[in-house]
Amino acid sequence: MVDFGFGLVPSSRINLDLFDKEKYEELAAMEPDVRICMACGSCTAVCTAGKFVPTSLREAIEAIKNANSEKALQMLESCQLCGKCSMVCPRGINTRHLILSITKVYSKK
Amino acid sequence: MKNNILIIGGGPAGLEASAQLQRMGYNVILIERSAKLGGHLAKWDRLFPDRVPADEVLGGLLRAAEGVKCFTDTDIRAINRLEKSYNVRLTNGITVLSDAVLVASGFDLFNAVRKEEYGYGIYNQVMTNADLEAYFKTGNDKRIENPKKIGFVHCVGSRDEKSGCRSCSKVCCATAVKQAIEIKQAFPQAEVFCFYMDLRLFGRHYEDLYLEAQKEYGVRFIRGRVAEVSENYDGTLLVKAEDTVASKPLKVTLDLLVLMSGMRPSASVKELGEHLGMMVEEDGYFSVRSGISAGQRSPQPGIFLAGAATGPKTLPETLADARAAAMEIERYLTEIFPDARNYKQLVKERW
Amino acid sequence: MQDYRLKEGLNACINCGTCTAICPAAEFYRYDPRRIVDIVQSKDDGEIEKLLRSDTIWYCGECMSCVTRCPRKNAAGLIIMSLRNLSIELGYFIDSEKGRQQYLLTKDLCSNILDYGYCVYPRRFDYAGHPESGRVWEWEGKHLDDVFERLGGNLDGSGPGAMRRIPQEDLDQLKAIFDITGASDRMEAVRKAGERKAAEWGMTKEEFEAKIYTDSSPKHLNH
Amino acid sequence: MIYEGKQKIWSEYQKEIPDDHYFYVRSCIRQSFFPASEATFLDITRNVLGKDIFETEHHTTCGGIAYHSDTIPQETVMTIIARQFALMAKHGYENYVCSCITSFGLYCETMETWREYPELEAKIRENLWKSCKLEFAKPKFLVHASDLIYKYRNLIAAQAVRKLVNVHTGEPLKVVEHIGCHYSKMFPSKGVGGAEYPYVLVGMIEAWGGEIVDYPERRHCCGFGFRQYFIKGNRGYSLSNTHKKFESMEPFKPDLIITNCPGCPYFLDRWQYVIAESTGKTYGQDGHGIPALTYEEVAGLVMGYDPWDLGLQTHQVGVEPLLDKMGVEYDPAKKYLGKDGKDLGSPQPCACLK
Repeated sequence: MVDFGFGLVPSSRINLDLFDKEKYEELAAMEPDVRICMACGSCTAVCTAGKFVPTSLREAIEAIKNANSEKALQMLESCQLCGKCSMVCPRGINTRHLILSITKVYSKK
Repeated sequence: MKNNILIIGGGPAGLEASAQLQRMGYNVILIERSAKLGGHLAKWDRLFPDRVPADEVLGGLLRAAEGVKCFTDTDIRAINRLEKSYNVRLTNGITVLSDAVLVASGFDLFNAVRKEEYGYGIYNQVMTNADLEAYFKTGNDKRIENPKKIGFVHCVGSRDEKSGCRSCSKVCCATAVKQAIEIKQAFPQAEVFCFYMDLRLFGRHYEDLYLEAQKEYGVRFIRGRVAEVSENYDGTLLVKAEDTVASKPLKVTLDLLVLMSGMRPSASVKELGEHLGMMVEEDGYFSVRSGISAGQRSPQPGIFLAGAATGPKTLPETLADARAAAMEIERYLTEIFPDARNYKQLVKERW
Repeated sequence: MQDYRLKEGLNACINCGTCTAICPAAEFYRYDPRRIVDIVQSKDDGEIEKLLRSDTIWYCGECMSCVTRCPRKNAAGLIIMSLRNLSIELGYFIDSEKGRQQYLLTKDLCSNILDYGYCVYPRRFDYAGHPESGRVWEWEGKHLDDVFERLGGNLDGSGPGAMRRIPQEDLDQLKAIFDITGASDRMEAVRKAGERKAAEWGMTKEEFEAKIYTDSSPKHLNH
Repeated sequence: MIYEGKQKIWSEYQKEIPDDHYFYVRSCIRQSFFPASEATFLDITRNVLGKDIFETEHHTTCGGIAYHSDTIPQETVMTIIARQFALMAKHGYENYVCSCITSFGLYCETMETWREYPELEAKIRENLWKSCKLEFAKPKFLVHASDLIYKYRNLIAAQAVRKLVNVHTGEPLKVVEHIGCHYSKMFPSKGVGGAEYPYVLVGMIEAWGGEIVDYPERRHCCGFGFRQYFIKGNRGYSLSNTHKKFESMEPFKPDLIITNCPGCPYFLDRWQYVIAESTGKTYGQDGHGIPALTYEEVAGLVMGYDPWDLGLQTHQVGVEPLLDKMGVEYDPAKKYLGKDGKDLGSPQPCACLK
């Protein structure tokens, strides 16, 4: 194979065809509230960990729906479960519980 | 004396106003350019937010308007202003001497073909909100056979200067959410996506509809305008947008794409405007006398406006507008119109 | 910014993402035209300066696909062009890996125009620098005069025809146009900025050129 | 796919293309890589169809590639364009035809910007006078060379010796069209058929007996991207965009790609070579690529020109499978010969691409 000094570049396009419906339904069975996030960002705005390390429940939920669970886990890695997000969520989501469930469901291979 | 009132347009606004004015004892003549009364309502299956059957609502409107003189397949040939009244010649040969005229000419749905990049009329699996309502009504559309993945595109012919439609059509967001729920009810296994820029769910119970769509039906809402649609080898659709929340380009393969065609001024507006000597604004809708304070009065004394003739409205708004117009007409015909001597003066002061 | 491309290109953006959705660069680079337009219309000078010094504005391929689709008739592509213009005028381009490439682009393309009257000139399009031009171009490169003669071209010939030698009087007029419209000054400024950078890195001109021709940090990629 | 739907849109984008008397300007890239295509354009229009297509050796590049690589200011490129217009006027022409899509887009952009900002046009007049002592007149009609071949497509069909048909199966050839981005994406009304479903190449293929296949990434850029190709470090962008198109068209099994842009046939050809040599993937039948030809090359084939006179040997992707399907007679031994049979050797064989 010839080396031209450059090559194909991976695509960053979100491909919703890769969305893992089974796993998501498994999560939604435990956490129906995952469905009602409006992506308003209140959780991220008040996130304690987020001030130091990229951490965002909003982005985590987004990432799951965009077939990128690795990113979802990354976004929750540094969460301290302090619960400030649950105080500000306009849809009253039990965010701490949701965070734990996301980690549980998507950590197992 | 029993004044003649001509109402132009047999949709919800025209029907509601006819009923009200007839109840007040006026002699109402209703003309409708198409063969059937009811306007778009007659073509719709169910209505947001609570999904009542459109037929029920229309049935009520028709019953209330019983006794009103109706001419369908009828348009205006000519209007001339007498001292106070209007002498109106209809295309069916009849001439009406009318003391007040109500314009309830309604709206047209945006012609989705003009949004070329979405391929309506080119790609088999692309349809409009109206097509989907027709499917819900009749249960048959060759585009729909057990779709697994369905998309809804908000703002088609709305908030789009490229297709000459700057303004919001008001009803599409709620319609999309309603239809998303209904298609999910029809095909529970399907994945449903709504592509929106803003969810303009301003009305009472609309937000509940949104919550229900998320919670009970797992509809996925993606904040990004669909940029391009194309057809795959197997006939499915390739749809591209940006997930602006994730700030990344996105693609998804769909079996069916539903375009939320927005509200456009009725094609009849231009001709009517010339007949009646009434201005349309830049957006193509009739302008009202003096903004919000006289929402149903046109610049021409004795000519009134109701419903989508003055811009996109929901059905409840249209009906309320029609009732308000009836009140305005009543006031005009009782306070201003009869006083032959001071008519011009009164119009100047109170119109 | 007094730039007609900006006047043409920017009406209030509604952040709908239509441009990014079909942008060839947004798929392969860490790039989102929507956000750039948003920053420009925010008029936040700090953010705009960051842009002008960044790699970000150099990812666009100027295909103008965004122009077709924008519901507000914006042209992200034209906005990018005016940002690049500004970045070059202010000398910021030299701070980023992608921006720096202007040094080579300006040198090669402008000298092609001034020396030959063409943007591309086959004798200067070498297989070594362009391995992708294929075995067939490797062959053509060795026999350019014969190949052009065979194919009805007129390489470096007089009179009309493909790749003819353009008369000196016309090249002189191109030079005069370059001088009057600021292209010559820009060439000079870009050359100087590049040479300063080379000196700063303690590199010869050749080393510097080789480096910016091939440099490609993985950080540009978006995944 | 609903054909009538496309026809409706095509009927809305019909621009006026004068029949004759054009001032012709060449394309830098096409002169360098496809000189035979421009020669064929002139031979068909002048000698076969008897049209008046005038060329002066004094015209130059429009500067478009330098402009879109952000190396020269907008005023510079506009003044160079004004100079070209001055040459046109000097020779008494009002119809302007350019061989390059980048130029075509730039001419449209320039005239559009002048229309909106007359003070800029005045400034450019002043620039041109100061620099060249020339005055210019804007063309009445501005067309791309592919617009003209589109206009003449039926005259060409009438003189054709063969169709775009597989002589062995009798089936029409499956053709994929690729339109240069700057042809109509900026100004849809300036292109035959508009921006979303351009008709300029489709019309030719239909007139010459081929079958157009639409595919999802048809509208996507070839990936040239100016600076994204010229600088080696950026070529991954260019390559990846072409790769995206080929992955998308592969299931449709096209026999041929027709293009109207200078760079696209080069990139759609060479990137197939790079993909094959660096990953082993090929998109044509059994190890071959899909030939990406210019519209003049395709016109030349149906009109019975010798493939080697058309310069098909300068494509890296072998055209022989296509020629065989079309029943074009050719002499393999003559493929790489120079004028009067001069021996020029031949290119090294590729490791993977046939």
